[in-house]
Amino acid sequence: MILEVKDVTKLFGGLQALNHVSFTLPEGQILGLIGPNGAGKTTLFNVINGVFPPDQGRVTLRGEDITGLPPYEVARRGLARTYQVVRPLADLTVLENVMVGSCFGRHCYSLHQAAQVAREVLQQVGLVRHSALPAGSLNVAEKKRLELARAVAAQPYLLLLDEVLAGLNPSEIAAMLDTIRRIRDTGVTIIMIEHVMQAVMNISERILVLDYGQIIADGSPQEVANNLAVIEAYLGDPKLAARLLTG
Amino acid sequence: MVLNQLLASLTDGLLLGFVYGLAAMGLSLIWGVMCVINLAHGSVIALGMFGTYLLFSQTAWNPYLALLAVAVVGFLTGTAIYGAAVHRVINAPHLSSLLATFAVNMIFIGLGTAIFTTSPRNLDYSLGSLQIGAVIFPVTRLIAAMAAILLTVALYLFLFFSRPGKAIRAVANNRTAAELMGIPTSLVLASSFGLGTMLAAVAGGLIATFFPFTILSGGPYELKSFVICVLGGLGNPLGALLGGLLLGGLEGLIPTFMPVSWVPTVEFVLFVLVLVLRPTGLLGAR
Amino acid sequence: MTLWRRPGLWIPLILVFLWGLLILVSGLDSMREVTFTLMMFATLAASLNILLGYTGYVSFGHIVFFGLGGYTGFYLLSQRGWPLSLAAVSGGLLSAAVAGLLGLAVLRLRGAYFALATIGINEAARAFISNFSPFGGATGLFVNFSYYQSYGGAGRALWLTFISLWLTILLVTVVSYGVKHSRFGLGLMAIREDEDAALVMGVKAPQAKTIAFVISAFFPGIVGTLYFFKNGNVEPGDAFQLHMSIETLVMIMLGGQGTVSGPLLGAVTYQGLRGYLLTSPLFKSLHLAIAGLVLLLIVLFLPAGAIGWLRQRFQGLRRFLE
Amino acid sequence: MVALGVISLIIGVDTAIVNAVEKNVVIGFTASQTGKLNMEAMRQINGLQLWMEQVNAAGGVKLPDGTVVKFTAKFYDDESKKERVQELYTKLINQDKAEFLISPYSSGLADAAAVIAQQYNKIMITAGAASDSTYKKGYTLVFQTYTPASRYLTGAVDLLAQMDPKAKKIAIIHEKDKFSTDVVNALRTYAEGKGCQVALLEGYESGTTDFAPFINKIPAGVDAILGGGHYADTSTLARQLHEKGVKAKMVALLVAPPEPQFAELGEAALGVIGPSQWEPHTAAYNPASAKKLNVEWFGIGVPEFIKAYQQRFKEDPSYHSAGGYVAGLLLQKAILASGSTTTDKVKAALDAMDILTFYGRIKFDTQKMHGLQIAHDMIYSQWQRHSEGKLVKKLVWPEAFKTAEAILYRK
Repeated sequence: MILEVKDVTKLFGGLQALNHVSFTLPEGQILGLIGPNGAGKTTLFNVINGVFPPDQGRVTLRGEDITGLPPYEVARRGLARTYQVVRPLADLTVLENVMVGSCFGRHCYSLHQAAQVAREVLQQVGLVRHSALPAGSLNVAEKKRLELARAVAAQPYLLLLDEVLAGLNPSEIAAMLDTIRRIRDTGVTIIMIEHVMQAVMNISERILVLDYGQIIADGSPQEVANNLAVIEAYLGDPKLAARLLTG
Repeated sequence: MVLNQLLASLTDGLLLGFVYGLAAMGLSLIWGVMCVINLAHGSVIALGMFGTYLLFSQTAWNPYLALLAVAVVGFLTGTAIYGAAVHRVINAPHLSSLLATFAVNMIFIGLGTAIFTTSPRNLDYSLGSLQIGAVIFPVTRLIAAMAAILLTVALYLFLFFSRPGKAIRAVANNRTAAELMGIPTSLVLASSFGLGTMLAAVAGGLIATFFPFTILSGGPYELKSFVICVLGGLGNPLGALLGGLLLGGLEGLIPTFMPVSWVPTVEFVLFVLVLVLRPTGLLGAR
Repeated sequence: MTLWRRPGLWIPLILVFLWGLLILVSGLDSMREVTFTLMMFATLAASLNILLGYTGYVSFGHIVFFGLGGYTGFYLLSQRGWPLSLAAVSGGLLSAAVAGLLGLAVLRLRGAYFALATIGINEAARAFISNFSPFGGATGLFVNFSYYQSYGGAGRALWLTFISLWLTILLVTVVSYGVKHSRFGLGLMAIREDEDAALVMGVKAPQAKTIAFVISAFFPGIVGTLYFFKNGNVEPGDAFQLHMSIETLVMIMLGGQGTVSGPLLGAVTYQGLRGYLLTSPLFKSLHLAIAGLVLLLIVLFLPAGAIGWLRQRFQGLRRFLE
Repeated sequence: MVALGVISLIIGVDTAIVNAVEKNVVIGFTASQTGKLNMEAMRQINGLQLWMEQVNAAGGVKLPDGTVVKFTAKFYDDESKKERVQELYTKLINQDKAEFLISPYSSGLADAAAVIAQQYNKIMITAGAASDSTYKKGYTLVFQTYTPASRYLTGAVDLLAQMDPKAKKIAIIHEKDKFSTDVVNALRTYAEGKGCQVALLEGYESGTTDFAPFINKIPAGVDAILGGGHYADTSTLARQLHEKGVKAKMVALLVAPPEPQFAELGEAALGVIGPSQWEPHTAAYNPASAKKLNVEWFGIGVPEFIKAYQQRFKEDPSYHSAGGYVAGLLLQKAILASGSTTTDKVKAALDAMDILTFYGRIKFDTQKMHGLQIAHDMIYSQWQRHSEGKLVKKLVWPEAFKTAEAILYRK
């Protein structure tokens, strides 16, 4: 198992953001994490990578307990993530952005090595001709790719992707999915939060559904799509529910 | 004996605390609305002092009447500062607005030095002293404290019960949302800056009725305002009055137990501790 | 990489070296004094830039390290008879140590809160030192004029302080460049751009920030010792002047924050301008207002500073102007 | 005109020499034109300015070799800050070719300047740098016009003893700067030596405006309140002592009370005593008393000085004005006596100097504390109410200068 989340609970004030969440993840999978808005998906990411310590429960990465470790320690143990809202280091160049990922990721590369890794990754995500531009000057799709490149450059065991498809047009989505698959093929395990249902159903080997901080379904895309509890959870959002059933 | 001293010290400290609080309120309001630390605060206080002084000595206005004029001019000056220096950098990193307001500070002090020199001035105005038991204090200080309370109440009523006041609070809460709801945010920001500046200028004018001053005098009050704002919660204008009282109280209390020269050490260590341990302020508002 | 392939380093280095050499060879005392003031502020600005420009933390209390380090160094040489070089380095080390301790606490604060805390620290230090009797309390410490005899007379001593400062500014330039072009520096710049994102990417931000703070505090300690040695005395009022801190910020803005040569250029321009305005009969009384106006225009219309602007405007210059 | 005539007589300018070589001597200094010490410094500049105008108008100083020395002043604003003092003095010496220097106003600034003066072998007259510590540092070219800080307030203790022999309890509130601390340290030792009890000793930061915490700490039954610092803070202290209704037999404060402007405090000035380097009413300084003391009389007379100063600056001179004037006068006398403008010869003349001027007697220590002023006396003045109700300054101590008996502050 690359990741074990056991009985994780997180409270914000009185609000139960995560309620006894437990699941395990074997190596090499793409796991889709879905659920209505406010279900606690991003909070789960934040707990896993150490932004917030959980109030209760444990997180284990490759057999090592990482509960409560600060995010930079978690990153060094081989976990990288992207943000839902892109956060490029605007005044640094695209190359430097990616170098930050590789320098401080799993391998602690020197600047020289990091630059090499960064160039390879930029090649992979198709940003190499923008290397010398300030990251702030990219468009949204490019920023999304940059975000992904930074995470990949850390050469993580486990990659958390938070809505990397949001805001992209269909052809951009196709290209991005292709990139994600290629990353998976290099042996990286991936958890992705996604609202573009068709895409997530398509790419994931397994889907986890979160509602009100609880896991309400866990299984293959088909199983989840036909799960009554899931449909109920999305009933407040009938369009989504419909899409889910046809997906 | 010690009790008398304590009583006298506390009275002095608290009376002064109201005025310090008023000055800090201006700083806190501006921070609360637009997250800008106004480094021209001190020079505005000094200009308030000079405004009152000039009206009093040149036109023989009663200083308290002069304060009204100072308030109006202070408000206009504030909106002008906002328009000239702050508006362009309101969304830039903190350093930009800090330096922009500091530049305004330099301009004010530079011009003030050229015009008024740095000789100390005295507002030669006295209403005598009041004695209650063993405690003696000048009446001007009492009036200043009352004026500070009055202004705080007025500010509270304005912010919570008037339309423009509500607009200010809306902008403070969420500028983008307020803009979308049709509130003219730039106007609101400018007038908040004006209001903050006005409070500082009036506080300066009040201080001038009992302390001598030079064009450089604003600096120490600005530092005190920082301490007060942090004690009362930065961005919480009404907390500033309580912060002022707290500071005034400390300034009255500490000298009873140790040499007065240790007061600033205690004050600033407390300031840093509160910032680090409780950045929302001792009074925990917000 | 060999030195000549790094023009961003050797251009400022050679310029500063030649500048000092020129003064040294000319032997002109008044030039030396003017240059001392310029180099002093340039060193302060370059050291603050490591925290401000690379890490993005705005410190208004940088001068506290000038004061504390200077006091310590001056104490060691005047009361304990240490030689200047040792005392100066010790002053720098003390400042660095203090920064290390303070950093752990105050670097948790961000943005304006950090800026305010640094003001508080400076004022607290000043108030404390003026009550601290081993450092002479409010009246400070002094050396006898005959003390300079051991350096071959006051004239030689002043040249010695100048040369020491010259070496210090060369060192700070190298360190500033070294930090910027290191893995550590990349981490700092990531913190500057987005601290939370940097943390998640694996940058040990609390540690990195503290180290940056420590490095930036080391140099003012040295400069402080040299300055007070040259003055022959130190008083709390001279050691912790908030306005010097803020002027240093202004210099960095002027030249360009986050660049190697920007703070140097900014300091020389600002202090040069001020020195001129101060002694010119025409602007004497208006120098502060004019300096303020210049600063305002820069903040509003040229926020990247001179070097930053050149780098943005002429991409080809990037390699040469760091 | 009268004044000019007097001067030319005294200096002995021979207007018959027309073909004399004229030499222009630059006197350089920095002054706190802006900043916290600006009030005191401006008066001092005025005084020096007046001396220079008079000496030049009278045809300068004539040397034995026929050279006529005239003076110009070159000065910069030091903003009351130490940052640039050394740079500016080096500039004065090297670029402006200043041959003689006058110190910046306060002791801290003067110390920084002294390093430069001594290094370049230039004589520096200190006016306003009263702190004793400057003269413990082994300078050989720094000469003090003022009575040193250690003797500023000791006379007040003697006066107190004379006013009421039983008054022994004193409170000291002083500015925490070099000068005031030097004053107070000497005062404390002296007072305790005379059997006084120092019931309160508190220092305040420069620039303090709120003295309530200090005043509240004054114990009941104190006989005298002594201390202060520089003009701005001391006048405030006096004002707040009055507002707070503090009772004491004597209030003696530094620097501010002798300034004419102090009268603006009105009631609060009444009864406040101030040690002064010089007072306009010091009739004791005249050629006759010089003869009695068996020293040489030099320069302008007291009434002439006052008149000339009033005409030129439209204000009354204070001791800072006199200090500025006498700084120039000393140089003039030393140049005249040595017949030269070279540092070594003028220094020798200053070392040997023992004269009486309108400002008082001048003689310098030539031993351990070289340059320290040892002959000049402090005068204590007090603000009293004139018969017409106006506030006037009366000299109350020492005996020889008395124009009135000291009154009690408030009991």
